[in-house]
Amino acid sequence: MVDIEHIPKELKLIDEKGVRLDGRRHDELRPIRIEAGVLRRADGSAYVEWGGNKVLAAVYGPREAHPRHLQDPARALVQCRYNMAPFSVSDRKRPGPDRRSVEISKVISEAFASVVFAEQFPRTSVDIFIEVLQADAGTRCAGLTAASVALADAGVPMRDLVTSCASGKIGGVVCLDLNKDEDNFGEADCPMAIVPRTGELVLLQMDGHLTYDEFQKAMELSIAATQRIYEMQRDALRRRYSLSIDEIMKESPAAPPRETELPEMSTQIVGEPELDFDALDEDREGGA
Amino acid sequence: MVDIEHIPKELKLIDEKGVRLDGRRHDELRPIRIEAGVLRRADGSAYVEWGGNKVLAAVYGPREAHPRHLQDPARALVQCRYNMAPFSVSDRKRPGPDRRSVEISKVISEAFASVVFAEQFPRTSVDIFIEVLQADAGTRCAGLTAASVALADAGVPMRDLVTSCASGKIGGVVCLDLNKDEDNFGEADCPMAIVPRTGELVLLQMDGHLTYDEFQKAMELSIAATQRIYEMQRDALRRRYSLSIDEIMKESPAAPPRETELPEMSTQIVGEPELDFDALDEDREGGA
Amino acid sequence: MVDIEHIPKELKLIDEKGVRLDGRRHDELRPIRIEAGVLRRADGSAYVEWGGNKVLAAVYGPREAHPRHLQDPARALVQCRYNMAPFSVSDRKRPGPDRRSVEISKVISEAFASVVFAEQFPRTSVDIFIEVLQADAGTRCAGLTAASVALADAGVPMRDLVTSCASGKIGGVVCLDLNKDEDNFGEADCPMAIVPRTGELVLLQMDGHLTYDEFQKAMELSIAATQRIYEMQRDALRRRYSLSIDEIMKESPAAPPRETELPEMSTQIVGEPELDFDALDEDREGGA
Amino acid sequence: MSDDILSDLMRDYVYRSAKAGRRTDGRALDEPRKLAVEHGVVKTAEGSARVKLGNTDVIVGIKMSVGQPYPDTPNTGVLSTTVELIPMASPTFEAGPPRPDAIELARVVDRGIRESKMVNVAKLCITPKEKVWVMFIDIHVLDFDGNLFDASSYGAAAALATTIVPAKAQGLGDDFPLPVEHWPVSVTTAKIKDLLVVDPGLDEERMADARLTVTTDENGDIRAMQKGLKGSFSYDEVKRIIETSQKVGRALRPSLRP
Amino acid sequence: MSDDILSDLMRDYVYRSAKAGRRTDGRALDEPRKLAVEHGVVKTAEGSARVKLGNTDVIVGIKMSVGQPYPDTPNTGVLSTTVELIPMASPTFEAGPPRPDAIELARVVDRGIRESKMVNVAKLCITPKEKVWVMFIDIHVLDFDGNLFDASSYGAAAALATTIVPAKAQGLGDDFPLPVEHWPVSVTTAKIKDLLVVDPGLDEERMADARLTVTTDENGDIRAMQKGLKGSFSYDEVKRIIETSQKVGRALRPSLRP
Amino acid sequence: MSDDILSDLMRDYVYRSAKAGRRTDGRALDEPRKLAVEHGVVKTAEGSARVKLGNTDVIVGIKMSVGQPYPDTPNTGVLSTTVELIPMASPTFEAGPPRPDAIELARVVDRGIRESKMVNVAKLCITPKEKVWVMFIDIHVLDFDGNLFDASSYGAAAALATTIVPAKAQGLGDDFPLPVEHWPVSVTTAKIKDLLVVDPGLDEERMADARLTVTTDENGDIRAMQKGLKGSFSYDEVKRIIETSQKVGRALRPSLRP
Repeated sequence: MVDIEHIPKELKLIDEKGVRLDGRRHDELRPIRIEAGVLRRADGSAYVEWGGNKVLAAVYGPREAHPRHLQDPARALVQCRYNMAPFSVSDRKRPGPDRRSVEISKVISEAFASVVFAEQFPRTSVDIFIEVLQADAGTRCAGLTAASVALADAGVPMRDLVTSCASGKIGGVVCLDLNKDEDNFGEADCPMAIVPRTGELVLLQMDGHLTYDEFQKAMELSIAATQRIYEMQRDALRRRYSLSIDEIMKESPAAPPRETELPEMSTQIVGEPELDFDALDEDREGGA
Repeated sequence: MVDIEHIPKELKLIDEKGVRLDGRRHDELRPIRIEAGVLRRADGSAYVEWGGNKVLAAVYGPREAHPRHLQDPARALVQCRYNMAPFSVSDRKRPGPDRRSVEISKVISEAFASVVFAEQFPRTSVDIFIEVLQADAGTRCAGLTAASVALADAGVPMRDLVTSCASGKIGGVVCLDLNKDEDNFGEADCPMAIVPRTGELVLLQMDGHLTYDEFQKAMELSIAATQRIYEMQRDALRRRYSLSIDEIMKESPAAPPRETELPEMSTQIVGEPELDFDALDEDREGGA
Repeated sequence: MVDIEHIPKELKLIDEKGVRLDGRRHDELRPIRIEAGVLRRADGSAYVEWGGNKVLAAVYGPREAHPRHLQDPARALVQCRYNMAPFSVSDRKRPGPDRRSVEISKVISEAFASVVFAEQFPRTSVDIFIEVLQADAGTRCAGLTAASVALADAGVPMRDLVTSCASGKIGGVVCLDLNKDEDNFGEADCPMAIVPRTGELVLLQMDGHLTYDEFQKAMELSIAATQRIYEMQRDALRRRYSLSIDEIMKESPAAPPRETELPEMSTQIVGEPELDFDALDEDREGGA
Repeated sequence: MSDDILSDLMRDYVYRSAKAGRRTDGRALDEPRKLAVEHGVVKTAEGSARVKLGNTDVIVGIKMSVGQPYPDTPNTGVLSTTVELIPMASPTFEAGPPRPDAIELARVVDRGIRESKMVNVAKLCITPKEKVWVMFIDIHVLDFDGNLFDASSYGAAAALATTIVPAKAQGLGDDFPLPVEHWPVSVTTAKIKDLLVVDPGLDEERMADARLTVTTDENGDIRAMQKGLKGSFSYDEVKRIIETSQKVGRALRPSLRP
Repeated sequence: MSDDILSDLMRDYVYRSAKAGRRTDGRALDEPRKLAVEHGVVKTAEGSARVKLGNTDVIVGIKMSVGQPYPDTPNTGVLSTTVELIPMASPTFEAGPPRPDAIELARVVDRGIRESKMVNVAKLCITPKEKVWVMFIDIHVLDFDGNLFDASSYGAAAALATTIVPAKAQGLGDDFPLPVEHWPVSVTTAKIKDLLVVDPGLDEERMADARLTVTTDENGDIRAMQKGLKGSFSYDEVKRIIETSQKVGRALRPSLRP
Repeated sequence: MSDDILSDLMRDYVYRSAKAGRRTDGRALDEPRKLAVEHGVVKTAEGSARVKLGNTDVIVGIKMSVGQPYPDTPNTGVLSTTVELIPMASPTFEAGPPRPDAIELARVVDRGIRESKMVNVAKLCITPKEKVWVMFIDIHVLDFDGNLFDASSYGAAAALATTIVPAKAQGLGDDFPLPVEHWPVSVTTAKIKDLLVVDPGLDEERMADARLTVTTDENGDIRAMQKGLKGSFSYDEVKRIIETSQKVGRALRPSLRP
């Protein structure tokens, strides 16, 4: 077990030249890869690698909501279940929801509620499932970003994609997209999610210590980054679309009607965590 | 952690003059204070301080019982939930029902079942919530006494109030209304609840060791005491009624239609426990 | 706590003459006793002693299945609940289902599904309850054998009884009907259940190490034994039937209409376990 | 325990029989059903008994293990009582976590044993503050025909009386019998309108207005009481019930010993 | 928390009042309700407070016990926050395990205390890696009239500020006050259509589109934020809310100290 | 796992294809689907693998931690297998505690590994009676297209084969690979009326009468068997299934090694 209390004193998260431990500058994202349509049974799906995070999202619906007493006669329910695989963190996480994942599921559900045209599908539910397979700080942003693509892949009508990113503070410097070391030893983390076309903030959380000025710097870094991520989301959907056409042409009629290969997972990870801590201690950190 | 096995030898719960550790005589009640109508959202409510006990009761209903399959087509359900706040006992109690509180909820529900005119409200439930905020032995009696006033405050039709008190045996002497030390180190405790106008016993429990004669002495002490407590219950309801009139006269029409001040809790407690034990060890003691 | 890792070296489960620790030969069953109709409230019941196992089975139904959403409009549900009493094993078992008993309940339910004429009773359930009062390896076989008699006692229409037995391997020899020591220190166990008239296998499990030839020997031992057990099941039902006639003649009209004596439990047990292990460690052994 | 409905005809029959002084099964009002106790029926338990009170059939097993004492009683053994109302025993019992009925039952049986000081728990201390014997009383109801309070109490008492503490297997000296020092007997009376009937059968229990369980010891002293159900008792009725409980308790006590 | 329905008439009334600059209870848009804090109300707790924010009534108790530190923070005390939305407080609260609403609330309160470093947890270490003080913050909502985020935070802060660590009873030296070093104040703003209202009452909360809780410290720095509900905020709105939160926080801070 | 309904038309098509010797996806009756194994896909796990058996997609992670041995096996490591049928993988899977389907699956996979002595658990003892290595096998089903028994077993075996025991971080010497000594392979056959089909796809599985999983080792010996579903097998069918399982197992075994 690593003793985090004694590490920060030695550890310099960002040097005098503004270079972070994984080589990034303060306004640099970790490598991000997005694939749409990676699962067969789900109505829509997406896979995101984001630094050391590996996250899958699947969407079912709109489908009849049950139990029935939960149905809303005026609109679809948008329900997200965020879940971490037991092996996705350094110390095995017990299966099943903990308090942290219940909260994250709630804020992600709320982030999508105003974007999906829920009125078109009364009494139904749109069910979003996010599975974190490997965690490296920022899993809620990666999960939201993946879920957004999965919703589009499922053909769920939306006003726009939702795009998510975090910024924080390390070594006194406001930086974009903290990795796990930075989140553990840094001074603040502030994840947000935005509707890129309108600039509406649909998710916003912060913990740590930021002056009002620092907060504004963090937000500006995040807003700028979401524009880039938004482009990657749309790319993934474009690739998926054209790929499907190709596939349909190549294959025999009996074949499955959609591309189902889970992309090879990269095994080279930029900024991979050397240090990793208990995600079970759920109320202590929101950074995974 | 105090070792109760070694204390009783030193501790004399009642002296040769018949004076108890907190200065009471054998037939003396602890100080009791009752207030009606202390909460805003509930249909009826009451607050009771009884020695070191601080107990709130709230009543909702008659209201539609649900889940529906529990509805009784012939009568209202009378359902009590007795709950101890985690901080109400010396060693923190885990939130949620334990076996002790399930049993107490059941016997209190049964105590009110024959008093409420349940036939007038088929398919409904009358829900009684008792919250113990600070415990000092006798919480079920205090809770019952409070719940009775809350039912009246809610306007639930009843044959009479229910009034509750306990007697027990300490140092070989039958005494009224044991406090926590007396309950822990005494020889018997016998809580009861009565319909004062008819003398019907609607709750009766005993544990410890009483001869038949001692039991009869204990019952006679309790029965006499319930007459005094009954008067305090009615006083509280009378005060509440007149107070409301005053309030209504004073206030602007936009104001909330009922008195909602939770009375200041007294911080001076007669007979406050010096020693306090695990309420979690639920089957060992019924005295809280 | 006995250390099983060090025992097998000393322990010879079967000697050169082919005699097992409890005196049995390789193809010998433990003593089995079966009684039908031993409980009053259940629609059908049976009691089985099998070596050191004492098992009760009761059947209710066909009766309305609930909750309703589980009803099958085309057939009866056949549902078994296998349960071990906390005191039935050496180290107390916590009450309630564990993973092992959930699995056994499932495979026993499936074993009866094709034998009961379920189509005759749509929307109902046939509920089988198996209680292990004392365990000595082979409880699922004993339970199945008892449940089969209880179903017949309840008058549930079936194609045939189901009969169950296990074989295994100890000291390199394929043997019938392992007891607890043999199961713990042996090399394999293979329980099965059969429809005797047709030879259909409705339950089959194996763990350990058997060559294909050994497996065939084990199956042949089990199949032969089930013929004998089938006869005992039918005997029990015949006794129950004639007994009831006798009883009805003897008794006054006000008396209970069925024989309800739980047979005296034998206290002499052949092959009683000297060594006994944790049944809570549920995934390690399926032998109880 | 009372989900099923009794027909009005049956209720009337039960009441009128009792009113005439002879209950439907022929008993007098203050007469318990036949009690049959079989000791030592389960070899895997350190103590056990099967009790039939009329057709109510209960099996009780005692398991002893070594555990920690409670911090406030560092020198005494620990008692834990569980009742399982398994669905085998009645169509009204359901699988799942114990309902309030079963919890009340377990707690009343537990208090009857604990408060009567039946077992001398001071003799179950191994190392003060560290290790004591823990007694698990598991009550398994097999067939339900009314009055589980008494049947369970009798089963628990009879099982405790046969219990051998397995000290040797723990390297703690010789095995020894559990130090049973008192013989509490619980007697339950049901009130049906104006009548008081001892040891109610299932039909009587289902139509009873109130129930009072009184546990008395070999001196006739009261060790535990529990009133149940939605009706009430007058103080006079309570006194009559106690007197009957003392008398019936005296009669039944010898059956519980092995 | 939002199961009950608000009539269209009421929604209209609430909105038009706020639009006119004077809410239904007479407050300005950036004006919190009257805050009444009573410290030390529960003797069985090591610290306690009762807070009334308007008619929302919350009681908070602090229990201190000795436990193990987390392996990665071997020198610091442990904090555990629980909210019980007991059915006494509202017809929309149900008994049972905490629902997502209560979990979010507990975690936001917890983060507000934890991330602001309100309590100096380094001073709660007894033996590194082995024993530290554990603070249990139990928030008991008695009467629900909206904005539990702030009422609960205020209650927790006020209760912590009265807490005496019971070292003596554990043989760990003299009792001492919990080392409270910062005074975070959370301020919640609700968005109703185009309006931002501070400290929403129940009706306002039930019709709000979005909610933002901002916790600031005595320097006006931000220590925690949480956006909730299904609507959204513009970045400009967020900035305005932070500025208001700083101002309101400054005004309320003195009330929390004992 | 079988909540959704297959149309009669589809059932007929599936059966007639198989009867004609060529299943709907073109396979022969005794031919498993394409097996793709990717080792070491999760960096946070001590071992991991992703397995696709046709379109059934499973990811398995192994976590190693230090814990206590069972009292009766003081010198051997501990194995714990969990399956999560997460609702991502199929519209018929629901969140919540594992249902009997998932429990049976986990126990069958567990027995296949345990009883085959695949991992030499004697080499996972650290201090007899006190400390041993605990292996957690977590099986996460991502996409469900039938035959989870085999896909999960293959995933578990492949993940175990890549596992490095993190001894160094615990101060217990150098890291070392998990001592994998045997290569059990489970092969599941479904019975559809009179036909036996190996490695049933989803549609086949949904209409199967019975299922038999046979785990064989590198010598063709039987290490575990599990019959499932409501139908039955003749003894002859069982023998044919074992023979096929030996043959298919031999063919698939090399794919599982890293």
